[in-house]
Amino acid sequence: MSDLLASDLITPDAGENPLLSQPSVSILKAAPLTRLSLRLRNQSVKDAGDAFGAALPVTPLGSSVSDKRAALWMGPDEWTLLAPEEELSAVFDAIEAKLSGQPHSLVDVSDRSEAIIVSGEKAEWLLRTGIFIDFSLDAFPVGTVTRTIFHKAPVLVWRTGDDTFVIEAWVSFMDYVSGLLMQSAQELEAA
Amino acid sequence: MSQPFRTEKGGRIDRGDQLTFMFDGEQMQGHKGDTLASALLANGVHLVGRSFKYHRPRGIVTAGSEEPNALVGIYRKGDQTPNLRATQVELYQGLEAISQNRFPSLSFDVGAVNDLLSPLFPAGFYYKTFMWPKSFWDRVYEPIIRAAAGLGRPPKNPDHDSYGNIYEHCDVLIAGSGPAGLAAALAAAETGAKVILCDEQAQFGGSLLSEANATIDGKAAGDWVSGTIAKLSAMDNVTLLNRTTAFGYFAHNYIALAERVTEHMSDPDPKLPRERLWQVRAKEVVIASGAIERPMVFPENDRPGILLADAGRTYLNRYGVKVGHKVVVATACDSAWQAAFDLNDHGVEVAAICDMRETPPESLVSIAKARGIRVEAGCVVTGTLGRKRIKAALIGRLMTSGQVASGGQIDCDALLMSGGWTPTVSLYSQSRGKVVWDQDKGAYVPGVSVQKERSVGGAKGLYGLQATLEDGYAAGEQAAKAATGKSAAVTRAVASGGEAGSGGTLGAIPHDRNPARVKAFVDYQNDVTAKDVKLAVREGMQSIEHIKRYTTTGMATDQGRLSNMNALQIASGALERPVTQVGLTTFRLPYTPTSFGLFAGVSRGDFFDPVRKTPSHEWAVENGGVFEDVGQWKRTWYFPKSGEDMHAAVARECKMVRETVGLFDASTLGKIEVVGPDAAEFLERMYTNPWKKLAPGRCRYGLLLNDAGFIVDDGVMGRLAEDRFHITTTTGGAPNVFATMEDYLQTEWPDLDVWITSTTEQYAVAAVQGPKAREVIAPFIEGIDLSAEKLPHMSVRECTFAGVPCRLFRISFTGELGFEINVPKRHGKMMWETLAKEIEKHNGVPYGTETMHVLRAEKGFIIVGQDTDGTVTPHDAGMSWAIGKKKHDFVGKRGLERPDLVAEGRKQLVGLLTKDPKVKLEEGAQITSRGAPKTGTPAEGHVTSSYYSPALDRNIALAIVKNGQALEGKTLYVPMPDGSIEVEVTSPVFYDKEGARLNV
Amino acid sequence: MLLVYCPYCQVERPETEFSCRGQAHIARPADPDTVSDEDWVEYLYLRDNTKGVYAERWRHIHGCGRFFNAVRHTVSDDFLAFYKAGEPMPDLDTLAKEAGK
Amino acid sequence: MKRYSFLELAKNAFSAHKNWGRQWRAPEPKAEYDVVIIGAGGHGLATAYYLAKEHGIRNVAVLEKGWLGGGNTGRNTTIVRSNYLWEESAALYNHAIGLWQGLSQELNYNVMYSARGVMMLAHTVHDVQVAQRHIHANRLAGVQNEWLTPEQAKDYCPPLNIKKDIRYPVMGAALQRVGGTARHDAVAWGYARGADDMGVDIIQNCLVTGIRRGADGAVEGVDTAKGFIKAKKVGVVAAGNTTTVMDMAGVRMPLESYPLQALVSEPVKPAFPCVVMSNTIHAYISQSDKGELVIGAGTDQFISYSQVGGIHITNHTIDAICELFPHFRRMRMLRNWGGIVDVTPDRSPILSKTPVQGLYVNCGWGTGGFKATPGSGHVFAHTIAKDEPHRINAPFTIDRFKTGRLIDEAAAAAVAH
Repeated sequence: MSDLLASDLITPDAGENPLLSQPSVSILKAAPLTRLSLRLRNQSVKDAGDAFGAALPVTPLGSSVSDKRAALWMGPDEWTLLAPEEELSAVFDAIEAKLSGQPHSLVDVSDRSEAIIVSGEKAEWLLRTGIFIDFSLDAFPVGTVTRTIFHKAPVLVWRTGDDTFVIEAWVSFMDYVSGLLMQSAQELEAA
Repeated sequence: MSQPFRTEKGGRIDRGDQLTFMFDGEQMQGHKGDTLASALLANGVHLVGRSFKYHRPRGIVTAGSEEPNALVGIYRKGDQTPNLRATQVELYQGLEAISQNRFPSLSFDVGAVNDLLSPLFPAGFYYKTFMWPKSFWDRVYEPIIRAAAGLGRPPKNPDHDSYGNIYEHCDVLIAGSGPAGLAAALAAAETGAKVILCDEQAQFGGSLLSEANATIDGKAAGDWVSGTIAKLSAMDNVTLLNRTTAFGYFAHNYIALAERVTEHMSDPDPKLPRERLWQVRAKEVVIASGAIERPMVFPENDRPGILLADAGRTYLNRYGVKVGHKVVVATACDSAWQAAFDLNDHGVEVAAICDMRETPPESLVSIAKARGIRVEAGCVVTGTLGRKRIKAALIGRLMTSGQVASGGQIDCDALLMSGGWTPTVSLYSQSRGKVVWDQDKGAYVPGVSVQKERSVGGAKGLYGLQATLEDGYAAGEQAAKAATGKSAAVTRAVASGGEAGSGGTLGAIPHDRNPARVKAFVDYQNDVTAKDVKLAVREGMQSIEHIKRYTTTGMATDQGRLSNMNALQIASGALERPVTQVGLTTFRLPYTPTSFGLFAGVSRGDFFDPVRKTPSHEWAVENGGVFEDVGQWKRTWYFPKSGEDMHAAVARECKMVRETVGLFDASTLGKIEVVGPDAAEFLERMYTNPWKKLAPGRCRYGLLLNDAGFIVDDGVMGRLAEDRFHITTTTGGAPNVFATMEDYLQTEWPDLDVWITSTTEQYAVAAVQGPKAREVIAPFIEGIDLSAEKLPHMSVRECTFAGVPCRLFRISFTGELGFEINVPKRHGKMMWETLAKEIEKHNGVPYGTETMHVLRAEKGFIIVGQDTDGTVTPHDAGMSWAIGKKKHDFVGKRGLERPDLVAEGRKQLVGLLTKDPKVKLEEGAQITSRGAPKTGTPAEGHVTSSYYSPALDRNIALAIVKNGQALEGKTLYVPMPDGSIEVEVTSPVFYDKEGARLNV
Repeated sequence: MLLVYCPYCQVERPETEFSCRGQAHIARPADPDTVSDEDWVEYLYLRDNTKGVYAERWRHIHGCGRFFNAVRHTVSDDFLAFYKAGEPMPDLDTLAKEAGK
Repeated sequence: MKRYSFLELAKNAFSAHKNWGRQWRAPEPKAEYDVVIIGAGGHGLATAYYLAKEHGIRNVAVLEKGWLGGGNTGRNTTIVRSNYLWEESAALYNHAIGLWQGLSQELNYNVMYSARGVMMLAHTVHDVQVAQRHIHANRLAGVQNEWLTPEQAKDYCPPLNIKKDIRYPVMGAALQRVGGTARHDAVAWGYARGADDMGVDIIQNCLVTGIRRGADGAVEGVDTAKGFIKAKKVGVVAAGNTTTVMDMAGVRMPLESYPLQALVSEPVKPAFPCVVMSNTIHAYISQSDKGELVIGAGTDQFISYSQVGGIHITNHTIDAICELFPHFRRMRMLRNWGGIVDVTPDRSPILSKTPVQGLYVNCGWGTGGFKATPGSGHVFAHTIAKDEPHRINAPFTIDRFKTGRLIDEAAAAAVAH
């Protein structure tokens, strides 16, 4: 269900062809998004969530998704807020207004990273060719989000479904990340 | 000839599938399921290689990965992979193998002369000679030694195969699929635990695959294996990995596995990786690596045709190959007798069983007698005849005196030997466990577990089929329980037959031969004899590590798995100390040799390290830009026009920037957004400069030190609001600056209400520099007044560029009127192309990093890391002005007060002008106070930057010089190979000293 | 590759997600001006470099980004404790005894 | 001592090598020595050798907790070079090169010093600037070092990949022709044999448990597994364990001990003529006389006394090697091991008196101590004998970290391998 809610936010970029489409796994470039990095103290968590439109998760590696909004736990005082591209200033201003007077930092990082959607029964296997994390559903349930390392590049991994992952990387790392994923998937086509 | 040594029936090979292969150019036949070794033996080929030092003819000794002799080169795609073990190479149609370390041919090898000269080459001989004349070592002796040494020839061409990687987590990892490993897997899997079972061989089953007599649950051992594997492979919680070697056991139960994916295929799909590295984090590990048989150290124990008894049995029962027609079995333990009986069952004549023991078990003796096999008890082999193949064994009788009486000779074409069994403790040892000596077993066995692992069966010296199965089941259950807390009732299989034998011997076998004349090999591959080990001891080598290094025993490609225990016993005898006081060399990873490609994995070419590009990259490529690597970034170095070399291009770019306007991609500079009520206070503490009074909308150059007081980074800080700064760092320094800031923020000043966010990749940045800069950007900037009054030098504004949000800095690293436009990255390409078109209207140019360096040098602006090197203070760099005098503290303030940092005679940044303006100094060139200095003269400093300056039409340089600031106007020298260059010390600012061009 | 527990993310992750920043609980002198050269060297460069149980700083640089402290035995490389920045250093001898080291 | 020679070898061949004498004794410790050296690695043994040979101090004991030469001496990648940036460093390492050149004859023990050349690759504009600065500084200091174009580098080392299409193309190299390799065990054994011959007692399996100081604070001797040993002068040459030993005397050291890995391939016929190092992509490689490719990896990020490093370090080293030498991809790793290296804040060694009278320390060689073995022992022996540093090691004090007078090879972007 988190899959559904995320999917109206993280959508394949209409203009783009799939980076990879195999029966068992596909990689799609995601459309641009509003991304905000929010830092604040505990007492401001609720206000910020109200202003944003999705509660800020406080459980480590957690995410909360509501209509056109997603709040991702990045650290004990750090969240990444996702919203549709066109709502940048609306969301930004709403939070600033609500938090004025409360110590916080809200920074637009919409263009810092790009996202791809890796899905299919082999998606989890494909990620494990470069990420040393146990992606079994009990260890990494749907909704889990984390930063980690993919081979030599920092990435963000957000599981939005049993077989669906959103992978974000800073823009200049995305060629490396998507390129290696595509290369590693080649053996799946082997006889 | 067609496989004269193949049995009529039996074995696990596919007799219906005949394969053709080549060995040293000779065509032969084998079957699917063969290894190269078994196929060669089926064709009667024992001689497969030459030894390392003496080039003695050598044959196949084992049937496993511990093989010391049968190392071959395998050809594929016109290149060869050296040193592969024929005992591990699976046969495929068209396989091409060559023998190694011989010239011109395997049967006639001129290197064999070394064998005759061997009296001159005892252990460590090379430490004692080759010292005269002095110059001869690396010119004469060493090249000869190097050419003689080495086994196979290295590959010649780049490897086109790919290598895969997979990270895996599991509850129980089981290394080895013999009886103990399979039982452990069954027991663990039944509990639902996530299990990985791996085995280095093509087929699971280990010793069971060579078992012809024993049965499990009434089935033949081999059938039970097949049934068990079928059962396990049907379970989702089990991963079965054959052809997969657990080669490394690291901290925190991290195990590395090497899976050979395509090596056994004659024509693999190129999409498949050749090998795959499995990096496994296991909650529990079961080490079921079994035990290997020990050779016997008797004279001439290295003739082709001499094999381990269990190898003979394996070739017979698993591969349907007879190692000979007439076989002598030499043993000190029971297990070899079964080999004799199995061979006998297949019609091989067993000429004799020579057992060292005075009274071998009657049970065995009676069976032998019944089969009419000659049994010699208390009998040893004292030598062998034959050169390229054993012809006969000399035997001797052990007398109570300990002497040996000659016992004549027995003709044979093969000899099987067994000195007993050695548990394979490599993985346990790698797990940092300490092995302990077991006197009864005469072996080192695993001691207490240091990590979460259990050794089972042969790996801990436990033998006998039933006992081994029991041990495996128990270990599997315990491991699963420990990992998951779950347990399950497992129906345990029952075996009959395969009882544990007894007996075994260590060290050299006594004989009646002239010790000076004979060689009894301890380490086959490295040609180490019992004599060598004794010599090492005689020369004062007491630690087994010294003996190993001096004789090289145990340093061959089997890492001493065959030789260590015998060497240890011989050393202990010579030292007259118990084995335990001689010590054991540690087993190091990898368990067996492992491809470099496997470790390198996908990191090759563009994937060796991420290639980071800026939004102008494509445009730069299309416009002939030349790139340089700066960290992981590709930056445009310069934009040559057709026919231009770098010098011409840079000169043109510099000229045009100062005359009209230039466009530069500054996107790679680090950017950090510092936000929060304490933003100014934080910068106050991090940077040398004062920040609190900086008004919103203004910028200031900032200098960052480490707490030792030396310059580590610099940048421009723009204040967007009371509580918001947009600051920049150097390209290379960005990650470290960010990490350093987080460090101070989180661990020293957690009370500050401020947060930092990296925005390096949020913005694309275009620097527009030059007299026409304002005219170039004006058409696209909306929302602000660009006039000098409203937007003075060192200002920042938020506005729009061509309709997209933008942060506009009025700053200059060139000394010209300049702007840096930051737009969200997705608009970077548009911004660059828009400006690139616009500057053309003004005869402007795009310029690269080299021109940027020249222009800043003309202005005396430093590049951190080029004009500073981690030993330079702000005072040294002539930037005392950047230090907030009234500040109570900032990072580096205290460090700056240390004695040597305030001492006289520090090296300081200056400008240098060569007396001859056409002479360009070399960067890094040294500086002296006198010309033509004597060697050893201390340098006064060195040239940090040097360029031709189009603006001054002469060469200029920056340098770090002792007391430099006081030397302005003085003459110094730059000594070069062809004489010294005269230079005059000047101010580092060469152009527009008063900065008039900035404030327009 | 060590397995490190992040007390903020509350998960074990491979060492490659972390950066080790040396001995823990070395505070930068609050008032550097009053610190002697000897004490400044102590802060800058002198570390216990203990062969045994050692408290050190780690940062989950490719995770939550937080600094935290860990107690590790520098011979076995086993971790004996993880705790958040600002929390007091546990008694190392006690930890050593519990771990039987 | 029976001198080694080919003739001697031939003679012994006829007596089946039964008459070779011990290369060194296995003595029990005496009650007192003039000097006790803690650590029988190459540096410690060389120190004892030169104490006896150059300063006539023969009543010397070298105490070793394990077997002689068993620490970093027997675990390193045997690279010898002296093309360091700072005059102080260049002088020290070049002093060693001078001694290397006659060492086999000096010790009558073939240490196989092989001046096959050490080539340090430059992959970026910054690398080139750093290399050029080294070359100019070295020339003035009288240290041989020269610049090679990529083509010249490939001529010198044919396996080198100088194609422009690799991730970090080779832009050139600094070559020190007198650099090369030596046989690490032979260095320890040669010095041990030479020192022993002059009366030095080398006492193995003798762990030092304490350093005793008198009322005046001066050194009185050391407690060991074999009892108390009196000595007015104690030299600590304990590499990775220096901190532990110096703590016994109450002296804090600016050191951290890291696991450093190295590895060898299976032996193959000659495939690699020289030594190649790359600081930018972190790899160095040569081929031993036995035919093994000898490859140095990096250190782990945390201190450890385990002598075992992480596999990710190995991976990063081998991917760099395979990038520069793509045909080595099918070669196979035979052995991988680790040592414990003691690293100072400025990556330069400490060869110095200490605040404690009679206590001297030789440490902080980091990842590059082997090459300095003869020079280090030579000047350290001088420091102990004369109770004052030799001109060459005078700058390598402990005090420099307080004053800030660092000899910072790291800052100058030359990682000391």
